[in-house]
Order: sequence, then C-alpha cells, then structure tokens
Amino acid sequence: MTSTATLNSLFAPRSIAVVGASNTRGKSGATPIALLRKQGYAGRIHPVNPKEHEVQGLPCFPTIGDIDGDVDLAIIAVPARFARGALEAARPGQLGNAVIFTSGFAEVDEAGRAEQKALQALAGQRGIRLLGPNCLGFMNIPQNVYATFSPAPLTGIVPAGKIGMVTQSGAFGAYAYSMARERGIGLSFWVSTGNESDVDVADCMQWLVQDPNTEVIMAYMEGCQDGEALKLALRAAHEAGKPVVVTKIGRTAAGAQAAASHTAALAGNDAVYDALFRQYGAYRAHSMDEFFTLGQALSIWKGGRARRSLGIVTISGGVGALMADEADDQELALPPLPEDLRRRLLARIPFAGPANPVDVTGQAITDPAVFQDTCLDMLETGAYGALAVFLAAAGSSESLWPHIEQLARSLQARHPETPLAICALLPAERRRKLEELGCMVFSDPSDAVRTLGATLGRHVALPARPDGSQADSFAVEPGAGTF
Amino acid sequence: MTSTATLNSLFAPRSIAVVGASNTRGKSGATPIALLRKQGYAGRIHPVNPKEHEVQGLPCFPTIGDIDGDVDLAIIAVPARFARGALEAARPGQLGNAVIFTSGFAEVDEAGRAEQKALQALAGQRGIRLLGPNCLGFMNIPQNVYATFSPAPLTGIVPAGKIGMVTQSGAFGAYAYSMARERGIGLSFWVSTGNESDVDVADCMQWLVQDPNTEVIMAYMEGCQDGEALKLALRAAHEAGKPVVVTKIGRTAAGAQAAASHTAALAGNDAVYDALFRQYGAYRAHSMDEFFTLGQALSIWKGGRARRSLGIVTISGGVGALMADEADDQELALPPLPEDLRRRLLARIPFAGPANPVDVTGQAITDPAVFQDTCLDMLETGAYGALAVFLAAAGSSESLWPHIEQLARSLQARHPETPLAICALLPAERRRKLEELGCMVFSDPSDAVRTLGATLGRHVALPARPDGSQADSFAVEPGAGTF
Amino acid sequence: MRIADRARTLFKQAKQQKRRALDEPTAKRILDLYGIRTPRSAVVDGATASDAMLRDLGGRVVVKLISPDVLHKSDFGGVALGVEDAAGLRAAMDAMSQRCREHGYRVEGFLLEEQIQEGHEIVIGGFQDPSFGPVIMLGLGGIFVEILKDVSFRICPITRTDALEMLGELRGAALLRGARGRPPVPDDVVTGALLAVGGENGLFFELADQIGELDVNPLIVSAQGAIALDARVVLVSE
Amino acid sequence: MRIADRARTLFKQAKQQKRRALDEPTAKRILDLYGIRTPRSAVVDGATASDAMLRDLGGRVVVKLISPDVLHKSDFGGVALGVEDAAGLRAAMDAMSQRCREHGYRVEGFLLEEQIQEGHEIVIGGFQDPSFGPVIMLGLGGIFVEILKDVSFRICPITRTDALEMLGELRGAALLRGARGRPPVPDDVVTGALLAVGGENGLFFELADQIGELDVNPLIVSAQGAIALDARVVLVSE
Repeated sequence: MTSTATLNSLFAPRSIAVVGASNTRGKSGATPIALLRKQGYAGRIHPVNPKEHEVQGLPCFPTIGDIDGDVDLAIIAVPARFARGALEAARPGQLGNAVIFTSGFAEVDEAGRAEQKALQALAGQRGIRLLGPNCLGFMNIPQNVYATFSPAPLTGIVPAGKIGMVTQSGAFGAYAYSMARERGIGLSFWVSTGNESDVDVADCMQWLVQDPNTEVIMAYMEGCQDGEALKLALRAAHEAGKPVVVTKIGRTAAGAQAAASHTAALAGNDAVYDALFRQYGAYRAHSMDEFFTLGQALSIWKGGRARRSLGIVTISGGVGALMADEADDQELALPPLPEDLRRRLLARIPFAGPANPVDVTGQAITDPAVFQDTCLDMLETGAYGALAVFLAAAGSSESLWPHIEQLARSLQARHPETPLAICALLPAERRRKLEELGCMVFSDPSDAVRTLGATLGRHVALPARPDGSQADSFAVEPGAGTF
Repeated sequence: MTSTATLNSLFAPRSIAVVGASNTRGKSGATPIALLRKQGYAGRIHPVNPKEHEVQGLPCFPTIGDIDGDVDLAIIAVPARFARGALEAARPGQLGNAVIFTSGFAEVDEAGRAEQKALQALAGQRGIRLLGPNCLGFMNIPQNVYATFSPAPLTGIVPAGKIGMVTQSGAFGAYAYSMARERGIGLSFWVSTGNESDVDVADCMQWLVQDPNTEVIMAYMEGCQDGEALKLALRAAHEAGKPVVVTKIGRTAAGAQAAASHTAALAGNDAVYDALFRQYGAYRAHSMDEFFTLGQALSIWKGGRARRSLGIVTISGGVGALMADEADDQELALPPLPEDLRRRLLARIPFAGPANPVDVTGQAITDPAVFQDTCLDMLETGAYGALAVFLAAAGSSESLWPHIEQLARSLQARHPETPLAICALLPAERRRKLEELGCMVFSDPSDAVRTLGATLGRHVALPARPDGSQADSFAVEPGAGTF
Repeated sequence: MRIADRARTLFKQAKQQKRRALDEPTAKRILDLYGIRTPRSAVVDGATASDAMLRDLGGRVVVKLISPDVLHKSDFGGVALGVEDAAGLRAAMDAMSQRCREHGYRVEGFLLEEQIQEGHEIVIGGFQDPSFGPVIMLGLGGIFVEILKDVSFRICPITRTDALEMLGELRGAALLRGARGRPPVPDDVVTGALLAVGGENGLFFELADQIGELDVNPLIVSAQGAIALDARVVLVSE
Repeated sequence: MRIADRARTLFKQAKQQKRRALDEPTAKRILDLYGIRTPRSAVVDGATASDAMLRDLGGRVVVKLISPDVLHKSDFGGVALGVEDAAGLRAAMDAMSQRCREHGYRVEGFLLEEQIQEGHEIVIGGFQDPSFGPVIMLGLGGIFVEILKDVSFRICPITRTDALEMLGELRGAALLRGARGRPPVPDDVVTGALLAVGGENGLFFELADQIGELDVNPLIVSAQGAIALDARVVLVSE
C-alpha cells in the first residue's frame, strides 16, 4: 500500500509538531521534545498545546494550523477523543505525517475501532500517513529523530549502528532497545507500529531496505493483515542482501491464544509463518536472547552460502567436545584435518589434539601464533565453511591479545568470505575491535556454533516475482537454519 | 573410594608447600603463592625450590622434607619427571595431600600412564591423597585457599557464594570461573580434577555435599570411571537437598568422538547419562549459558515439587505471548484467572488483559501496586505453582523500584514455597537485592520460563539405598526437566 | 484449450451443481490434467487386445470378467493379475470366455483396471491461509501425520528447492529413501508431485481462486511414479 | 527354591552347554519365572477337557488336531479358534475325532495353543553399561525403534516412577493410550513389564551377573496384559 519514498518525510522529517506538548517530565508530550533537543535534532520543533505559551523553552502553538509553514510530522500525544481534532486543525496540505501515541482505539473496544476508522478516513482524505495509534513511535538514530515517548532512551542512548528494529509491540520494543544498549549493539532505526492503522511492519521493513544506514533488520511481529506486502518486504530485504531476524509470537497454542487476546491482528497459523520465513530467507528467533544473538552475528557476517562444515580450534579439548556436540545438533559437518596438517601441528605441539575439534592445548599461551597458523592452514584446505575458535580464559590475557587481533586480520584479508567466530570473554572495546575486523564474538561457545548452524549454507529459492524477473536458484544443502 | 572427612585436609589445609615455587610472575609455581598471599590465606605457606632461598618474600626450602612439621597440602608445579621425587622427599607421614598441576601423564602416552601409576602407588603407600595430575587445582573461596595456577583469579576474584563448582577440564573450569565473575555469581568452591588418578568428580561432589558453604553443585564431566561412586554422590546431594547441575560432553556422536580423543575416561553411552541425571535428580545443561542460568536460579530456588503451572504477569501483551509460547514448549500449564479476579483487575485497569498471561498494561507505571496485588491474588487461588513477572523497560524506573522490592518481600513472606521469576534489566545491586529476597532474576523472559520448566514439579524416586534405607517416593507429574 | 481453462470448466460445472466439493471422479480428472496420475480403468468387449490399450492403463492391468452369471469372480477364475502385454491380455480374455462357454454363462465384457505398484503412502494437502494464500502440506501416511504430526508446509508457489526441503524436513523421510529394506522412492517422484500441486504451474496455485482445500490422500509413490488413489477438492466459499 | 535360584540353575546349564545365549524356550522360562507371560501350549489326548486346562493356557485357545493322516488341517476342519471353556473344548475335540473316524484317520491328540489377544508391539531391551551396570530400554515396535529412535532408557533398578516416565517419554505413547482408535493399553501393563525386567526384583537387576544383553521383542501389550512372543538373553562374557 506504500511507496517507501513517501515514508521519508515521516521517518526523516524536517519539522515536527508535538501535540499535547508538556513541561512535565515523563509525560508522553514532554519526552519527545526533551529527547529531540537533548540529542540535537536538526529540524524545527513546534510544541502544540492551547494551554501553554512556551514548552521546554520553545514557543507553543494552540493548534497545528497555527504553525507557519508545512509540518512534516505531527506527534499526537493527546487523549484518543482529541486525536482526530488535532489533525483536523492542520491546514489542508500542511501536514504530511502523524505518529499517534494514544491508546484507546481498535485495541480496546467497538467505539475505539470506530474512532480509529474515522481517523484513517480523515488521514486518507488529507493525504496524511499515520503511524499508530497505540504505539511508542520511532527513533531515526543517525538523524536524531526521537519521535517516541518510550522512557528507555532517557536512561541511556543506544549508539548509531547497522541494525534497524521494527516492533509491533511497544513494550517489547522498549525492552529490546534497553537490551541492545546493555549488549553494546548499535541501531540505525527503531520503530513501534502499534495498531497499524496505516504504516505496518512490512512498510517499515521496505523503508529499512532502502535506508543506507541499515544493514540488518530485526522485526517483532504479532500478526499480519497484509500477507502480500510482508512477502514483498521480505523479498526486497533478501534481494538487497539485508538479513531479517524475526520474532513472531503465537508459536504454540498457548502463545497464539495470548497473542490473539492482545492484538487485533490475526494470530494466523504458525506453521505458515515458519514456512514464510524459511522461504523468504528470514531467520526466526524464539527468544529475545536468540533475537539479539542472531541479529548481532548477522550484522557482522551476512550469512549466506558458505558450506555447512565447521572447523573448531580450541585451547581445551573439553570445550571442543561441547562445541562438537552442538555442531552435531546443528547438522554441521566437522571434516578432519588432512594428514600433513596433523603432522605439522603435532611437530609443533606434541600433546595437541589434531582432530577436528583441534585442541592446541594450553601450549598456545607460550606459542600464541599457533592459532593463526592453524586456522590459515585449515582454510587453505577449502574443507571448512566456517571457523570457531575458543580461547578459554586466555582471551583476557594481555600477551595473547595482539595475536587474536592478528588472527582476525589475516583471516579477514585472506578469507573474507569465511565467517570466523571467536569465543572469549572480552572487554567491550576489544570485542568491538574484533567485530570491526569481521569476527563474530560470543561468550558462550555453544551459542557460536548454534549461530553458525542457523546461518551457514542457507539457500533461498524464491519463486519469480510477479513482474516476471528471475528467481534466485541455488543448489540445495539440507539442514540449515535449525536455530 | 573416599571418605569425605579425609578430604578436609586436602580442601581446607592448614599448611601448604609449593614445590617448584617461583618468583616469575605467571609461572605455575608463582601464581598460587601470589594468590594465597593476596587473598589472605590464614595457614602457613612454604615455597619449595632447591635453587631459591626466598620466593615472593617467603623462606624457600630445598625439598618438602626440609620443612619443619607436617604439611597438609603440597602443590606440585614441577615437570612430570620430577613430580614423584618431590613427594618421595617428604618424610613418611609428613604429607597428607598433593595437587599435581603437571601435565604429561596418562593424557599423553604409555610412558605417562606408567609414571602416573607409579605416582599413585607411591601416594597409596604413603597415604597421600592426590588431586590431578594435569589439573588446574582448586580454590576454597571462603577460606582463601587458592591452590591453582589458573590465571582467571588474577584478573579478578569471584566473591564467596553458595555454588560449588567441580570440573574435569581445567580450561572449562577457568572459563566458567570468569563467566561467574562476569555474571556476578559467587562461588563457595572451585576444583578441577584433571586426570583423576585419585580424587574424582564424585569425591569432590561428596565433599561439597557436606560443605556447609555450598548449597548448589555445578559439575562438568567428560566421562566417569566409577559409576557407583557417581551414583552415590548424586544420591547424597539429592538427599541433602543440594541441586546438582551437570554439563556432560559427548552428547552426540561428534561430541563423543571429540571427548574420547581428549580424555582417557570412557565417553560412555550418552543416553545412559541422561537417564542417570534424570533418575538421580541432577539437571543437565547443554551449554555454558544454560549451565549458569540453571545454577544461578537453583541457588535461589532449590527446585522441587511445586506444581507445573505458571502464572504470567506482564506489562506487555506481546511479551506475555512470547512467554506463553515457551510455557507451552515446557509443558507448563497456564491456568486462567478465576472470574472474580478478572473482574477485579478490569475494574482497576479497564484495558488490562485478564487472561493468563495477565497484561496489566503500561497503566502499571501509574498504578505500580497492581503487580503485587495481582500476584498475591493469583497465589491465593492455589492454582499457580510459580509466577513469572515481566516488567519491560519499567524495571529500570526509579519510581517502580520500591514496588518491585515490596512485591518480592510480600510474596516471600506469604508464599515462600512458590518461586517468583522477575524479568527485567536491573543494575547489579538491585538484582542482588531481589535475589536475596528469594527472586530469580532474568533478562530474557524466555529464559525465565525455560528455567521454571526445568525445575518445577521435578520428581525423583530413587530406588532404596543398598543399605536398605527407604527411597523417596513422590507422585508423578510428567514433563519436568525439558530444559 | 489450456489446462487451467479445462480445469475451470470442471469447477464451473461443479458450482452450477451447487457442490461444495468436487466429486471424486472430477477431482481425479483435475489431478490428471496437472500430471498426477490416478488409477485408470476401461471396459472392453474382448474382441481386440493391443499393447496400446495396456499402455493407456499404466502398462500392467488386472483383467476382470464381466458376467451377470458369475457371482464369485475369483473362485471362477474370472480375475487375472499382472497382465502386461497384448498376448497376455488376449490369453486371459480367451480363457475366461472359454470357461463361460463351458458353463453356459454370458460374457458382457472385461474390466481392465490399472494394477497399482506397491509403494509408500504419502499425503499432499493444501489450504488457503487468510494472510498468505495457498499453502501446501506434505506428510507420510498413517501414524506419521496423525500421531507424530510429521508434516511440512510451504506457501505457494513453491520451487524445486522448497519441495526438496519439505521432503527433507519429514522425520520419516528415511523410510521413503529405503530404510527398513523398503524399496526407495526417488526424491523426484515426491518433489514432482509437490510441484504439480504447489508449483508456479501447479494446480493449487493456478486454481487458487477456485480451490479452498485440497487433500490428495493417499498418494502412492514408488520408483514407478506417483499415483493418487483418492482426492478431495473443496471449492472456495463464495 | 527362590525364583532367582531357579533362574540361576538355568543359566548354569546354559554355561555348561557353552552357550553364549539362552535358547528361546529357556529365555521364555526366565521371563515366565519373573511374571512376564509367554504363549503357552499343551498336548492333550482328547479324553478330558476342563476349564482349569484352559486357564493354564491363558483362557482362550486354538485347538489343533494332531493326526499323521491329515495334511491340511484347516481344510479338514482340524483347527478351532477362540475356544474359551471346557464345553467348547470338548465339542471341538469331539467334532474333530468324529470327522477322523468318518475318514478312518488316526487321532494322536490335540495341540492347545494360547490364543494371543490383539495388542500393540513393544520392545523391552537391556544391556550392561560399563560404568553404570544394567540399563533398561523401552520402545514401540516397528518404525518407532528403527526409524524414529523413539526409545527411553533408565539405569536399573527402576522404580514405578521411572517406569511411568519411560512410557511418557515415548513420542508414540499416544498410540498405546488409544490414539487412532486402537484399543488403549493400561499404563500398568507396560510399567509392570518394565518392573518385572528392570525393577529391584526384576530379572535383569537380580540376574545382572548373568545377563549381558536382553531383548524382549515383541512384547504384545493389551488390556489383557503383556505377553512376550520372543526373547533373546545373552550371557555375560566370562
């Protein structure tokens, strides 16, 4: 229903009116103004409130219509019964978009549904795009557009990053925002779609597909009213090489019941969503931890066609076996080292375990170059689609660090197509350094293998687009994506 | 093979000799002395090294035999070929126990196996108990006994806590130690058993069963040479009400192969280990994250016979559905609220979702007592074996905090048998506060439900002890323990 | 006339008859149109026997005497199994005619029924998802679908990759691939049938505006191909 | 003599015969000793017929004529199914005797075989784990064990709780509990058999020093109880 171009003035507005503007800290009409100013939004901010002359130091207007010039975005933070009037007060053609924070619409009762329809009708007539109602708004982080009343950014801002996040549920979204901050993950964009009277999850995905700041899309869905639009959005993301991680609730009977009682959207047949995500190359996560683990990994390595075989190099035979267990669960092959490589390793470290998992033993502390040499040797064989390296507690050793960095650098230079997962407990800045060098970093070794299992050798063969352009057609390798 | 009383002088020694004592930072003969002194070990420390007169400021002896008086524990940090001689140099009856750090024994080759046997024979004759060889030693944390050369404690000490950790693999153990530190988990004890020439995982478990500082046992195993001893240890832990969390590698064919190539111990039939842990009431974890999530939860709520039904209270319908999905996976029932309770809730918050999951909506921010009132009402019905409460980003709200604390306090006072899991992103000190009040705290809501699924309504019906004492005999409730 | 047009004519007739589902012969004709075979049969008078007749019936037939005077055909020798060529067909019909003559029984003709190869039972289903349109399901027959819920879904149209993955997702796939000493079924037979239903030119995708629900059950698959013994096609509700 | 002692005598004999496994009749005698029934049979001369005889044979028998002159017993009427009481047994034997007299055939006696109730096939196995000793396994017959690896293990001795959990762990347990319209098997029948093998007084736990491997397959379970049609008992290697 949407051309994403038209969403630019919604998601990157040059001017914002806040209807229901407030001076009271914590009010939904106060938070966006505070955030926009604090974060340095470059456009114009117009508080609107007939009872105030000045809000947070800015001149305040009685209605939108009283503002000189066009308004790209109106944030509506007044009770439901006043929302429509607030839009009507704009001069025809003056207002491009509105974010309706207010709840009390279709999610509540028949009267709310009717009022939401009236709002949609008005917006349709006036050519105003609507986000919400009953939503937490959005944040365009690189452009400092904080059109939200979520308190999450007030306790700490998430840095700009490559991940765009779309969530239907505001509470899920706010929690996910805080989790991202705790995990040190940057975001390009964050939006909560609420009742989706106009702009829905698929629209936001389409916008993120064309957003140059976004490389990975993380989405939370409760239901879907327009299946074709969702298919098109997933296809567009796939074709743009932007991985999509989705949490879709209602997996089980109990969950579906809970979801249905929560949202007006159709809970749908969950097996169909599984099929949809699989066919369109989206990664489904079943918990928030998986959601982030996958999203973060895919922001570093975009998944894809590398073969489903894994080389494991560890400093501990025991943890190697733990990782081999997970590899087996994930149906990842563990090709043994060729004989010459085994001999070379044993000549260097006589007590090494030269199978796969390779155990370089604690000897690696005194001969730390063994990691890099072994990994490079292994990749030269062409037998390994990915490498996972477990550094044990040595990861925090000062003397080992330059070697880990060097390992990441060499692998990135010589085998940029091969994902490298490093398992270690690292301080945030070192973790970030390795991520910049293209390494995925995990603290739990099983997580590393599980994530590789979900992303390696995944093949998507979409049917031709309705317009007749060609479908991708990859060879098939079974077993991918059992995260 | 062991009476745990005899292990007291090993694990709580009054005097320690360090053979191979060194002044060189990072050497295996330097680290234990440094740690013992830094952490304030109260017993005597005797460096032993024929080449030194003083080590780290302490007088140094040429051999153990040169030390006046008895030595409870000798730490052997010299190459394998000198290890036996070091023990022989003790006067008969002088030495009670030895920890052999050195590798190069049975894990390496036939000669190593022979030397390990000779060491065992000597120790047997002299009545010396052996830990190792090829191990990282142990830490008795409340008593500040740091008989380890693991570098992990050098970068930061884990506080004293209720969890005793036993691991066969030193590298796994050191990594787990660091993970515990990162997660803010305290330990009562930490031991790495290595080649288990004498003291094995079962012996250490038995010791922890009688250790008053330990309430939960976390164990990592690669194999087991004495199945009966392991059964007895698990039984003793169960009868003492100390939950055991186990990670046992070799779950899959690939993992078993990796484990077998790593350890002399028998990898065994994995399904048999599954049966063993299930029958003896131990919790099996398949990854380090699970290992800690379970261990930490069980250190707060000891698992047990509460019914497998869950009440979910959230501030977000969407996350409630996510949790309901997980409850369904875990075969936890979600009994609906009785009609009077629904009515009461809707009278208070008209837009609330009064099913189970209960959605108190964002309204809870302005009426935060609703959490406590709803939770208490629900528990009064007797229908819920456990509660899980999702606070969303509101968890970090200052104004909500006193109410969360009050919630924990009231539930603890009125329903101490009912586990309460709170899902929120909390600063460490608040998390600790809630844990002290008996709440399990999770950041991932699915983790909370999964952990309750693994621990609720677990029934253990052991056969009678060989000595004829009575077996426990609980009623059966299916579906527990599918973590 | 295009296949889809011929199929639509059948749907139109069914709607005129106010049917909610196609009758079985019509449902089987739809399958046949889209390349999923159903068992064939023909009645012949016994005068001619040609290899072509047999080919039309799948190559291998059961010959059954039609006579109002014979009650128990088997006991009378009025059934011949595994007839594969014209000579065999002629011999079988001649022998039955001869026996009837001996007893003074009338011969009204012979029923030739395609003889189904032994194979595995699978189920291909389809339904309309309110959000995503036609969805195809694959399962193995019997306990696999009913007890183990061992089924796999895809949204139509499916590609060959999807079809292969659907097969691979079944826990019972090993059985189709020859476990327990059963003769293996080439993957192509199963994926071919899936594509004939759910592919871009498959019947469910092409006729998605006509078909509300679909159940091809059982579909017998073997090295010789796939053959549908029964099919239920429910019309979309207007 | 105690049950275990009687069983040990049988093992001793087998060892004297240098057997690696018990022969089938002996294996079945062991099961019988521990309360797992096996099909029974008896040869009678036709002179007497009592309810007690039938009870000993499980209550419901097949009666088969023994005569050197009758080749095809069924065709001759020399088999009677579902005989349940003395009167029925007498009538069946009298009728067969009468028929033989008419044809001048000799009657050497009658074979009474227990008639097995229809039921579900399950498998109970056992092996010695080098670390943990005797381990018992439960599975459903057929594809469940072979294709789906749908089996459950416990270390012996097992308690009733363990036995119930083992049953509950099987994905196919629903079948035993009446899914697909099959008659349900009470859980007690399965857990009773498990305890008879792996319980504290079960044969595998009591005779763990004798039995290296055990395979009761199939064990037919129904509302009427459990009956083992075959059993393999491998001796521990010395």
